[in-house]
Parts: sequence; structure tokens; C-alpha cells
Amino acid sequence: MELLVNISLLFMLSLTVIAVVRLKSLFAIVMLFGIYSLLSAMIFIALDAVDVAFTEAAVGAGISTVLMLATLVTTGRWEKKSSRSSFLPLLIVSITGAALVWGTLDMPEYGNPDNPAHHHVADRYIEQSPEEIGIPNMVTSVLASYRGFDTLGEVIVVFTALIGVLSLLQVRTPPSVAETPLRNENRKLSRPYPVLQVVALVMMPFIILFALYVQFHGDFGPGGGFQAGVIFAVAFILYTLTYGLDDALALTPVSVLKALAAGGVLIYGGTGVVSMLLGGNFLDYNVLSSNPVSGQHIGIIVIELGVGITVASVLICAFYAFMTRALPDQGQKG
Amino acid sequence: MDSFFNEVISGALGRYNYWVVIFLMMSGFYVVIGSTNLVKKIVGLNIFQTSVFILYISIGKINGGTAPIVWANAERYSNPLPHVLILTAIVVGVATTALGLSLIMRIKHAYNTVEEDEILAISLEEDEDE
Amino acid sequence: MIASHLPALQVVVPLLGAPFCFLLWRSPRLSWLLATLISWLTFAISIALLVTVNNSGTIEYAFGGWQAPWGIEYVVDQLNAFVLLIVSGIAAVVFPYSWISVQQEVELRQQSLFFTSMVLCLAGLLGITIAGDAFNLFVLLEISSLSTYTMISMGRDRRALTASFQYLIMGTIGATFIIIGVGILFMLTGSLNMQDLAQRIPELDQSRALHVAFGFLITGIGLKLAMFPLHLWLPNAYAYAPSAASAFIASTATKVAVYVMVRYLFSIFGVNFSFQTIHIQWLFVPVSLFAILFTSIVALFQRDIKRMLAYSSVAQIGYMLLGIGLFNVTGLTATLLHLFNHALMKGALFLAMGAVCYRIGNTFIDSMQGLGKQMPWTMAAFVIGGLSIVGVPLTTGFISKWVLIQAAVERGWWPVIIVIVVASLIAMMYIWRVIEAVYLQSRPENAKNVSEAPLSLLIPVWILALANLYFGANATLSSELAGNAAATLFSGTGF
Amino acid sequence: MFATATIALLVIMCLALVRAFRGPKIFDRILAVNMFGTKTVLLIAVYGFLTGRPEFLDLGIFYALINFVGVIAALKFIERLEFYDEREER
Repeated sequence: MELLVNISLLFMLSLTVIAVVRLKSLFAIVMLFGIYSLLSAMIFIALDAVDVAFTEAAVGAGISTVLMLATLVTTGRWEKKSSRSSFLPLLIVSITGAALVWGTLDMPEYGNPDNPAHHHVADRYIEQSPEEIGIPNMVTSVLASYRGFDTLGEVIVVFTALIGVLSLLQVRTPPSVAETPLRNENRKLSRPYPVLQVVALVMMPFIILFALYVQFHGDFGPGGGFQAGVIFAVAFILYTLTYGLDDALALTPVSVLKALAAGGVLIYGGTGVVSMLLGGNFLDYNVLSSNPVSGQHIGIIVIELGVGITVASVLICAFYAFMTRALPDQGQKG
Repeated sequence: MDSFFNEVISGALGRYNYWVVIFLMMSGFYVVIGSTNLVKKIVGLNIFQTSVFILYISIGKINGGTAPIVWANAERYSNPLPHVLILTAIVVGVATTALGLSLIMRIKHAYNTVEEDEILAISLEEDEDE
Repeated sequence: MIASHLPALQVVVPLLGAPFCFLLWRSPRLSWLLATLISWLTFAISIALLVTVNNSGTIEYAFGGWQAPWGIEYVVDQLNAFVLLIVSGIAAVVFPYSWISVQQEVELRQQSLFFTSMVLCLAGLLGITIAGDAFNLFVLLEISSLSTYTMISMGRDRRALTASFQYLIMGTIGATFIIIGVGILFMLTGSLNMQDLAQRIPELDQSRALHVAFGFLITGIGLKLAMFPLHLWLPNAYAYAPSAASAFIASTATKVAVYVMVRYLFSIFGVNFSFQTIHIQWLFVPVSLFAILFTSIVALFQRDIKRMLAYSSVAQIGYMLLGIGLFNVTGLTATLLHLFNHALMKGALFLAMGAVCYRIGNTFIDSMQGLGKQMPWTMAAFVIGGLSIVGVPLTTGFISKWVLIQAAVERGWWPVIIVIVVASLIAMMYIWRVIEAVYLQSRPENAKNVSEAPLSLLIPVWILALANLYFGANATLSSELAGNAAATLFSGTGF
Repeated sequence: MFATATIALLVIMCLALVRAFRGPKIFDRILAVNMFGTKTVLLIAVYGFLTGRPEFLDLGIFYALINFVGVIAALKFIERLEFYDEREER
């Protein structure tokens, strides 16, 4: 049964990819990319990678797709027919693909428990991490502790992306206080989506609650700082889509978001510095408490918090920047 | 002869996953280098990367294994290390995508097109004017 | 206590300094001051590391206290201590320079973002150099790449945007190729730690999968280091980026990529696999010879001097790959020496162009006519850098070319020597074009009068120019460092 | 029983996929994607019981959320007139 699910998912993925290559409507392509991402997330579940599935759905089907749609609003949604010959790209791709297929002939068999990949480093993570780190989710243990420096790098990458987006796209400054009464009048006259607005308002607390659950339950089940940050950002994206950018900007000013983005990185890095000051190596959580295992707990909770804060604020801020470009006159329209 | 076929079949069964993933990867790669529309290039890049992620996760799968979260009934767990690497790689991917898309928005504003051919033509003209 | 944490601090200082730079967004001047301070601090750390490595051998640092291969490890040996010194040294010169140049070339709103990106880029490049873990290298590579795309896109010309986008696409393809390669290595060995991989790879040298991994890694790194013909992103990226960014990236980013190439070829895959099983030299030698000639000729026809220098960079990368391809200790020494020397000369040249751009607003050869009288110091520094590119004795360029020729003589490959000489003549021609325009032609009537560049630009330019002369006249220090590193790499006891 | 449900869901997903490929209108595609998302949520639930570890239902909740917000975003953006022209999707 699992094999059947796996094969049909791979089949659907191939179909989607073929459609993406052939279609000329960028809107359709972006929608299909959303499907592609959902499907690959399903594959990740079928291959036991639940944390990855969580992240892929959040990033691919969620954030990336929304950002791509916002881009399409400014660029138009048709790809022009190109006069360029597709011979060279096809050649490159065929050679690369052929090389890879040739290489698979000597690759260890898929799913075989005796493969070398499972028996050098991974053994220790599976057998000892529950005692050494003391949390059931091995992925979180490896992510936050054994390979914690990678994760710090990952947070910095997100932060770097924010620097890039902010330098390229400016977030609109919300209307000043002096204009507010007039704006409120306007808004009363034109409430475009009453149903959606009510639904969004009702859902917001639950989404945020869910984000907090994912943040702090990441040690026991799938989830963690990154996924929680995305969910948190999704709540504000929903708010922006239904209430408009100006209201959202009033709720979460950009300067606060920027400070939080840097703050999250500093929380993570600060944990490392503290552990250094306490006599351990950088990011060695054992020294954070008298008992190594509880030290690991403290360390992981704090750094996951840093990840969550940075990711949420960066994504919200980037979304605002995209919205400023995509729907510039939204304030007047309501 | 019989044993040869058995070998081929078991070899194929042990690798079909890789082959499909390679097909997906190469299709994404083709979209990146073959299309001239910048948005489509970014979509292609995402597909390319996502497929590489599937390759990694396939490496970590163990038959009969289960998700690497402690579970009383588990016989064995799948390898958690590729999962960790890919979590990081996915985040790197979305960061690149966000940056690429904001560049596209600025390019559209500056050139009023997002087709590579047209931008190239405009740039060549500019080079000659200088 | 601090001494034992130096390898971590080398990267962590700029990595955590960047958010502080960003938090100072209201005052670009403070951002810049902090960035400069960070660059000097990292330079000091890299000197300390080099001294320690020379005295007491390779240093290892385990992040989180987890021993390799379970945790992430930083390893500093003679090779990467040398590269760390180059990168942080260039940063320590370029960062102070950047303030005035950025004032003029980057919008006020973006200035503190620019300085933050510079710091992030520095952190990424240092991290790539020091990383002892194949996947951690990828993460830090992406930090440096994303910040580079950002810096390039801040150029004033709209072509900066397309240049940045093109680099983003090519760079991401390169990075994805690298993770495919690393993934296959992981599949075959179960490890990501470089030392660990180096131990496990020799048993696998007949595996087709390993050959494929090798191919993907070389292509991916080749994209990053602008190996001909994968260099198409480079000229525009260097030409349209703000001057400070061009100077920093041109003299560090490709060097770090060459270092990664050397690390993979010699330490991880090992000399036997790379050169005797795969015969990578049969790819590198012809490709780099062609690249040296072809891009030098293309450089001759550029009107924008920054673009000309960019093409010349591709040619210089050709020299470095040629040194690897010659496959002897002298050749590798030449490559490593050229890493150092090319950073000095391209740094001086791009910084001088930044000073020109500051005064006259562009770097076209027509606009620079007669500038020799009005900006004598800047132009003199440019001439020193230019002579170094040509390879005139008493400049650094001569040293590395001389060692390269020696290596070719050892091999007995005379055509290679001819190509090097011819390419040097072509380089002389393109540098002469500039000298002729600047000194022998008079200032056009309608051109506005300009004065010499301010001191805060001149001093960094001259530091690098004088370094060119110093290390050209007295090359013992640099050749010793490069020679030792090369000998260790060849002996197969790398790391 | 779970097996039957899984097969049924996979078939329906294929059908939704066909609609997403063919269009022809923008709204056909949005609807197809939405339906596809819903089926994924169900598939996660069923698959969880099939393999005996239903605690991953969390993921299902999250997919439903992403699906909801994604569709709103798509609809919001095609509201722009410049974006929505009458040309048939192909």
C-alpha cells in the first residue's frame, strides 16, 4: 500500500512537471507549482520525513506561491513566445540527466537498511540522542544541537534575504495620524469583504495559538521554530489580504518587525556566546545548566524561539514589501 | 537468462525512485535554462531544488522504518540526518526565491518587461549608445 | 580562553555583528563604523590564527561540543589560514574605503543595508574557507551569495538589476549542483565531515556514483568561480556593482571559490582520485589556456574599465586553474600565490576605479582622458596595479607568473609558456590603452575639472598598491606560506 | 477500509490535477488547486491511520490553513483588472 501511494505520488509529480514545462500561462504555472509543492510534501510524509513535509508545505505551497502571485500582478501573466532555440538547454539537461542515471547504477539500493548512509553518523542520532538531548524528536535534536551551527546559518540566510528584499523594494509608509479620521470614514463606506473579514478575525487567534503549539511542541512532534514562524506570518498575511496593507502596517509597524528580525538572530547567537562564556564551545548547551540534559532543553527552547521570531518577522516584512509593489493603491480602494 | 531478468527487475525496483526524481530534477533544470521569462525561471529553480530535496529524503528512507520521533511500537527509524539538511536547504531556497522575485519586480519597473530576450536587446542598444 | 575559541570567533564576530549593523539603520555612519571595526577585528583574528597554525599545527573546533563527524567542525590548517588572511585583509582595507564611495553611489535609504550586506558577505566567505563540514559550507556559501546579489543590485545603472538576477540564477544552479554532489557523497559514505570523507573516499574510487558526485561538485564550484565557459555572470556583475562592492567581491569571492576547488580536489577526493583516476588536468589545462587567451582579447575591446578588469579577472582565474592542472607542487604553489597576489592587484585596481568613479561619475575610458594630471596619485596606483597584472618584475604579478612558468618548465610543456607570454603581452596592451588615455591625451574641452580623490579613498588604494610592490620585491613570506600549503596538499596528508 | 479510501483519494487527486492542467479559465484552476489541497489533507489523515501513526494529523490542520490562505491570496490578486483579462487560459 505504501508503495502504491509512493508510486502514484511520483506519477502525479511527473505529470505536473510536464505541464509546467509546456504551459504558457504563468498563473497556471504558479498554481501548478503550488500543487507540485503539496505533492512533494506528501511524498516527504510517505518517506517518514514529517518535519520536512511541514516545512515544504509552508514554504512551497504557502509563502513562495503567494510571493509569486504577488509578482505576477506586476509582471503580467503571459509568457511570450521565445525565438530562442531550445536545442542547447535540452542538450545540457540530457547530458546531466544521463550522467546521474549512470551514477545511480552504483548507488546503494533505495530503502535498504544496510546502506552506508544509515550506519556511520546517523546511528548515534537514533540510538543516543533521546538520552543525550532528552527529547523524542530526533530531527529537532540534530537540527538544534548536533548541527546547531547550520541552523544558525539558516536563520542568517533568512535575515540576509530580508536585507535584500528591503533594499530592492521599499515598504510603503502608512498614512499619518492626521489622515486617520478621514480614512476611517472611507473605510466604513467601502467594506469590500465583510464575510472574509469576519472569518479572518475569528481565525486569527486560533492560527496564532496553533503557531505557539507548533513552536513549543516541536520537541515532541513535527514542528519547531521555523514552521511556527511561518504559521505566525500566515496569520498576518491573511489579515493583510482581507483588511488591507495600511491596517496591517498599523498593527505591526515595519520598524518593529525589523528590530525583531535582528533580535531573533541575536537571541540565537547570544545563546552561543553565553555558552562560550560559561566555558563550553560555541552553542554547547550542556553548560547552560548544572545537568547537561536540562541544559540542552533550555538551549533548544531558546534558540527555537530565536528562529521563530526571525522567520515570522522576516516573512511578514517581505510580504509587506511585495504587497506595496503589487497592490499600491489598496489604501484608497479599501 | 532468468537470473539476469531478476537482477534487472530488482535493480530497477531498487532505483525507480531515484530515476523519477532525476527526471523531475532535470525538468526543473530545463525550465531554468530553457525559458526566457524570468518568473518562469524562478519557478523552474524551485522545482529543481524541491526535486533535489526529494532525492535527499529518498536517501534517508529505510524500508519498514518510521518517522524519527520516538515511538513505542517502532522497529526502526528512518535516517534523521537528511531531514535536517533539507530543512535547512528549504529555508535557503525560499530566501533565494524571495530575493529573485523582488529583483524581478524591480526589473519590470526598470525595463517594462520580464522577458530575457527583450531585456538583452535593450541592454545591447544601451551598450552601443554609451 | 579566547585563544581556543578563535576559529569560531573568526566567523561568529561578523555573523553576529551584521544584525547590529542592521539595527543602526537610522545612521548609516554608525553602521559603517561598526562594519569597519568588525573587519579589523576579523583581520586581527586571522593573523592570530595564522600564527597559531604555523606554531602548533592544525586547529580543530567542534561546534556545540559535539565531536566530528557527529557535530559541525571547523578546521584551520596552513592552506585556509592563508586564505582567511587574504579575505579578511582585503576586507580591512575595503571597508574603511567604502564610506565615501557608498555615499555617492548608493541611495541613502540603502546605505546601512549595504554595509550589513558587506559584513554578511565577509562572514560567509570566511565561513566557507574555514568550514570542515561539506554541508555547512553550502549554508555559508548561500549567505555570501545572497548578500553579494544584494550588493550588486544596489548599483546605480539599471543593468545592475539584470546582472544581479543573472548571477542569482547561475549561482543558485551552482549551489544546487554542489548539494547534489554532497548528497551523493553522503549516500555513499554516510558522512558530511570533510576529513571523514577524505578517509572514506579512496575505498570507493571505482564507484560510478562517486564519479558523478565529483562531476557535479566540480561543475558547481566552477560556476561559482567563473570557470570558463561558466563565467558569463561575472563581467556584468563586477561592472555594475557599486565600486566598493566590486573591489571586495572581485578580490575575495572567486579566490574563496578557487580555495574550495583546491580543497575538494586535493584534500577530499585526494590527489590519486582527482588526477590519476579522473584526470581532471586534461579538462583544466585546455580550458584555462583558452580562457586566458580569449578573455584577455575580449578585455581589449571594453570601453568600461571596470568591465575590462572583470574580463581580466576571468583570465586570471584561468592562470589559477592552469596551476592546478600542471599537477606538480610548483604549479599548485603558483595557484596559491596567485590567489594572494591577484587579490592585491585587483583590489588596488578596482579601488582606484572607485576613486575615479567618485570624481567623474563613471569609468569609461573616454571620460578618463588626461586624468593623469588631475588625479596623479590615483592614476599612479592604477599603473602599479596594471603593471602587476601584466607581470612586470618587482610587482606581485611577476612572482606568480614566474613560479607558474617554472612549473610548466618542470613539466616540459613549452606551448603553455608561450600562451602565458602572449597573454601577458595582451594584458600589456589593455593596460597600455588606459595609460595612454590617461597620461598621453589631454583632457577634453567640455570635461569638468576634477581634483585628486579624497585621502580616505587614496590611503586604502595606496595600501594595496604598496603591498603589490612590497610582496613583489620581497616574496619570501607569501611564497613560503603558499609553498608549505602546496607541499602539504600534495603529500596527501592534507588537513 | 483505509486502503480503499486511499485509492479513492488518489483517483480524485488525479482528476483534480487534470482540471488544473486544462483550465481553461482562471477560476477552474483555482478551484482545482483548492480541491487538490483538500484531498491532500484527507490523504494525510487516512495515511496516518494506514501506517499506524495518526499523531501527524497536525500536518493536516496546517495544510488546510495554507490552502485557505492560498486561495484567498490568489483571488485577491486576480481582482486587479490589468491582471484579469478575458483571454482564455491555455
